Amino acid sequence: MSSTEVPIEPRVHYLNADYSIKSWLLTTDHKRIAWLYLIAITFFFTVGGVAAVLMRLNLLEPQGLLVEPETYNKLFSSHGIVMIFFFMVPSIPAVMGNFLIPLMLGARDVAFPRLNLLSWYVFMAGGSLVLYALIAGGVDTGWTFYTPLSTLYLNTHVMATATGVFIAGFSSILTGLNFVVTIHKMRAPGLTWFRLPLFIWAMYATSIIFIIGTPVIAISLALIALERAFHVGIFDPALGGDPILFQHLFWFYSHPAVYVMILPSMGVVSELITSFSKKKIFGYHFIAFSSVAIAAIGFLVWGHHMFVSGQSIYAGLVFSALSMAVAIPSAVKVFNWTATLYKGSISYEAPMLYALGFIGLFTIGGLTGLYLATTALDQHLHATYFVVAHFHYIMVGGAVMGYMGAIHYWWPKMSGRLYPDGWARVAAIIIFVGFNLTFFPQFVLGYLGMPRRYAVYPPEFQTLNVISTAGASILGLGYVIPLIYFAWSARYGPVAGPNPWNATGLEWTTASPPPTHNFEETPVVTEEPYGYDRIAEEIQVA
Amino acid sequence: MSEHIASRKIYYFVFGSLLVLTLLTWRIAYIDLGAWNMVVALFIAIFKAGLVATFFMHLRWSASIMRLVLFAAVFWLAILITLTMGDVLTRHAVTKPQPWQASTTISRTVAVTGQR
Amino acid sequence: MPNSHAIVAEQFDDREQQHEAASLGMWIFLGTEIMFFGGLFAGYTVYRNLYTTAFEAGSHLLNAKIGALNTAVLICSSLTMALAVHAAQTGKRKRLMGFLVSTMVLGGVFLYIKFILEWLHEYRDGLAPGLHFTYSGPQASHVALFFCFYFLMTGVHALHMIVGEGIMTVLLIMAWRGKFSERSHNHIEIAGLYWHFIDIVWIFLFPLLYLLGAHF
Amino acid sequence: MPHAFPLVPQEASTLAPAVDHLFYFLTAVSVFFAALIFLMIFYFAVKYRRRSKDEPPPRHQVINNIPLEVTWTVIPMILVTIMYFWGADIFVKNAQPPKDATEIFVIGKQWMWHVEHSNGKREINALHIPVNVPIKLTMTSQDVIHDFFVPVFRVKKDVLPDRYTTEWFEANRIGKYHFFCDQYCGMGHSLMRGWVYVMSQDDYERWLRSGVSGVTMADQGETLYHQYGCITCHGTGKGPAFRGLYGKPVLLSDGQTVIANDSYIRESILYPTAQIVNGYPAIMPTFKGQLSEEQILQLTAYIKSLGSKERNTGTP
Repeated sequence: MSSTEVPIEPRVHYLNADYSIKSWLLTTDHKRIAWLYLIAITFFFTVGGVAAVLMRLNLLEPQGLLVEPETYNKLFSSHGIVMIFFFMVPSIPAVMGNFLIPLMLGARDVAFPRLNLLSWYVFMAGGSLVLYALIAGGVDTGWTFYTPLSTLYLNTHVMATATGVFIAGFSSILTGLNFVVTIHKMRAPGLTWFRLPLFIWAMYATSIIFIIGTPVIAISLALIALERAFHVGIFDPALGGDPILFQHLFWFYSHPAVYVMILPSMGVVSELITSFSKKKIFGYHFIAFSSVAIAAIGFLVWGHHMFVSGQSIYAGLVFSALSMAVAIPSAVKVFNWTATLYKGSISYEAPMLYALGFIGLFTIGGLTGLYLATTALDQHLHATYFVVAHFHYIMVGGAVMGYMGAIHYWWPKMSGRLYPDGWARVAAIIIFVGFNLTFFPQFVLGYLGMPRRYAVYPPEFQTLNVISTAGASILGLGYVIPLIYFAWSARYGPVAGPNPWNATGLEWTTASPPPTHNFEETPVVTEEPYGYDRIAEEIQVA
Repeated sequence: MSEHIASRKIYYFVFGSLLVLTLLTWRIAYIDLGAWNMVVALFIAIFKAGLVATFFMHLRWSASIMRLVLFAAVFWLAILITLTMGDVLTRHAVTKPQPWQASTTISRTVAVTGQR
Repeated sequence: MPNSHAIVAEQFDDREQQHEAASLGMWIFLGTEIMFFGGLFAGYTVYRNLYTTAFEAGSHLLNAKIGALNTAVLICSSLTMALAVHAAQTGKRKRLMGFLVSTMVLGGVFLYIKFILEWLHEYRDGLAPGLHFTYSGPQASHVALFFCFYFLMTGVHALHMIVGEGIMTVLLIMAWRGKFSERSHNHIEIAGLYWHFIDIVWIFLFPLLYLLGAHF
Repeated sequence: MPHAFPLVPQEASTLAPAVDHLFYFLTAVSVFFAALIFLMIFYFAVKYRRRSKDEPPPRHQVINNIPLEVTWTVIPMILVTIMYFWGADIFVKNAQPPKDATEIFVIGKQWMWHVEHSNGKREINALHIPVNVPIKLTMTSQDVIHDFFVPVFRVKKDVLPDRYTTEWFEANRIGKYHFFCDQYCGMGHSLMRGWVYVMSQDDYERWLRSGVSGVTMADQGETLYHQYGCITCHGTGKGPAFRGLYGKPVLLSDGQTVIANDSYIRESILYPTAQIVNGYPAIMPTFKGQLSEEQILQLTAYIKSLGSKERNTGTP
């Protein structure tokens, strides 16, 4: 099956099997559901991005260039809520996970296809409610919903937003459930646990966090809603409630949620690094188990968000120690990726640039995380721009770079077409430069003491803020370019062929785009993943 | 055919035990055991839950992954409660007095955290 | 569900894979339920520790006898549910329907006791924080917290019961139409898991809410 | 001496250099590892680049090396352990204010800081303190959670409603520095900031005395003690007496013992029935809603003043 040959009768695949709107909105095909998510989260990314641009513009002037503090508060709240719950959390899991897990497992679909579609509708219902809240007047709780501010003092659309996030949480739960069952029960013959691609391991760890963590944020937000509706005093200190309890419940999910964002990207990077250096992954077991370790330890560290909150210092010390522990599996991963490059045959297509960018930025993000896990330093850095810079290095430098890498890498499989690699590389470099220019100055700002969530700020912080805003405009441009060439590629891109990267992995053994049931016949797996050395042997023999 | 069909006798036996245990918890609440009342009641509850899970929910005959799922959820719930209580119970130390500053021994440290 | 009852959904290879996937899926869902209730249990534990006497005072305002009775009712419904699964496994359609109906009836009795004999009284007695709370003993606001958790926990539990009743209704219709057989009864089994889980939650709620402090 | 383009804020407290040294240590470790990884990636990327389109994948691939894995697990482990203990050491020391610290009261409310000195002198969005004297802030909030953050001192602590938190520092450099609210508290959050004035001790004394009627916080508390009728019980033996109470253990009716500290006094005023002193009837009404946080602090100061022997006024 050569890609240059133009078939007279087009092959039937999942995209052209049926063009009707109904066939998309009622599809149970995991690949089409992935597209539904892709469209939805691209929209939410745009909404969150616009909020970010307005915030950065406003911060050009110490007194605020554009908006009143009240509006600024709504901007950063919507930016956080939309980006976290409606872009980052579903990005790689719901788009790439849905598309790839069955393909990588050699399965026809996920275990519960209708539940999968239901997850998307639940997600959209939650998203619509939040959008309604934003349009109706916005919300200014911050994405953290801290009580008693959110329950007693704000008159914005807290109720609709909390309900929207609550509903969207069930989408995560159902997706995680679906993935775990699929990974357990739907593997192709011969596909043992240690023959799984590392992306699957990462998605498995992610799903565990979805399953364990999301219900807790759901109940906490439900309590916020009840407290607002009936003023029952669960978190109201005047009635004996404990606002710090809310912080515990909130961070029990919301810290592991960071790993929901970064773990899938780590899985993606493991795929990309091997594919573009044509090498087996270095230390497969260490990377696989470090994913699970990060998911497990990730649930023990939430208190590091609360060192100065009035939490007991003893609890603070325990949480600090546990937070240090989570750095180790992350470090192990970075070293193993680097070692994978050693004596490889490395090429630099756009996905690889994103992967290398990920390693660099994640390294900085991870190392600066140590500052915040160190109790005495956090006493100074907590809730300053240092924190903002740190988590953007993890979430944007890490997770979004991984997401962009994944989209670029698997786009030919999803759409069956290629995109202009030159433009893609340019965009990757622009994003990398713009990102660093935006967020590196914020580390300095933070150590100098500029608090986060400040609409207006003392004039001595202006220089760094202007640099940051300049970087943001470059970053914004970098995100627009891919939108254009992907839209072009979907229609006019050259036909990709089943395996444009000469990669291993079951997803590359089927056609691009894959047929509705993924494989013409169920594949049988006989070896470990990333068998590029075997390809080398074969070439040698031939 | 992987599933196991339990005999109905087991169900009746478990049912009887559950009723007896319920009666027991209720009656024990009227006997003064001090702090042990709650401990006993919770132990009975755990035992009852175990009976339901093992027999009514067929865990005894299920694949070990199901037990693992149950264990994982309970384990992480324990983490949530333990670490949160770890904060609540030691919080007084933050807001003073330091226990070692008290002139007499404190019979039981009440969490005087300003929360009451 | 397609109408042929022995069918295996297209994504699965065989019935066994489908059956195991279904039960694993349900168990994982129950895991999330444990965490969902877990948030409430965590809050409960914190406040019970901070306000021990107020929680005991609140608990004494509940009727432990009714609580014990309701526990028994729920245990009966668990038995009938287990027997319904057994009937489905052995392909006894009539018996299956009978047990489903009795489970529903017992669930209804539980809800009646909960709503009419307990909640309504507590509301009238001014023990419903946020709506009608007139308790004026010592530490009233902390007793109110106890009742918050009481209504929240029993309320979320009752909500699960109501969903369960809905599921039972669907299963009953399916059973009536002959959708189940010895070879195909996954739905009954996983509904059974759900129902027993609700029972387990109540087994913990009963001592935690009704039996605090000395009752002698 | 502020630099044109500073990378770290000024050090103006005894704590600041300790925190900064730890910061430099972490930065050194971070720069080392980031540089190591970047250089390795860069070197591999250039050295092992694919030279032609149809270059075959490398044969004989190294995919595992246990000693290497152990090395890069153990070294980070050692480093983070050092970071942990170094940080914990500073953190724990800093959690215990020195006993002789000068106490200043801070009340946060949307969106201003209200400061009250023990002699009754008040200020808003400003904090005057003497240099080289340990200062302890006892803080509470009237509404939502705030946070009192002084970058040049390297300290911050959340300020919670219905609860006291404390924060202490010893300024060692005279000057005027920012303080910020660092916990998002609603609309005016970014305006909820002010200046710390670190003054020489003489200047501070002069400042403290100027424009004050001579009525200390304890005096104001005493006025309240009469005005709200506390005296009718606590001065007559119907309720527990206040003299010498502060800081002492109190036996409660349920057999527990608590220390009569700020939190306890505050609670006893607001929730009198929560902790009944052994031997007294539960007859005290709540003063919740009648007394402001500030007045409660004044009453506390009064009771505290009765604990120390110097003061002999009042009829407790």
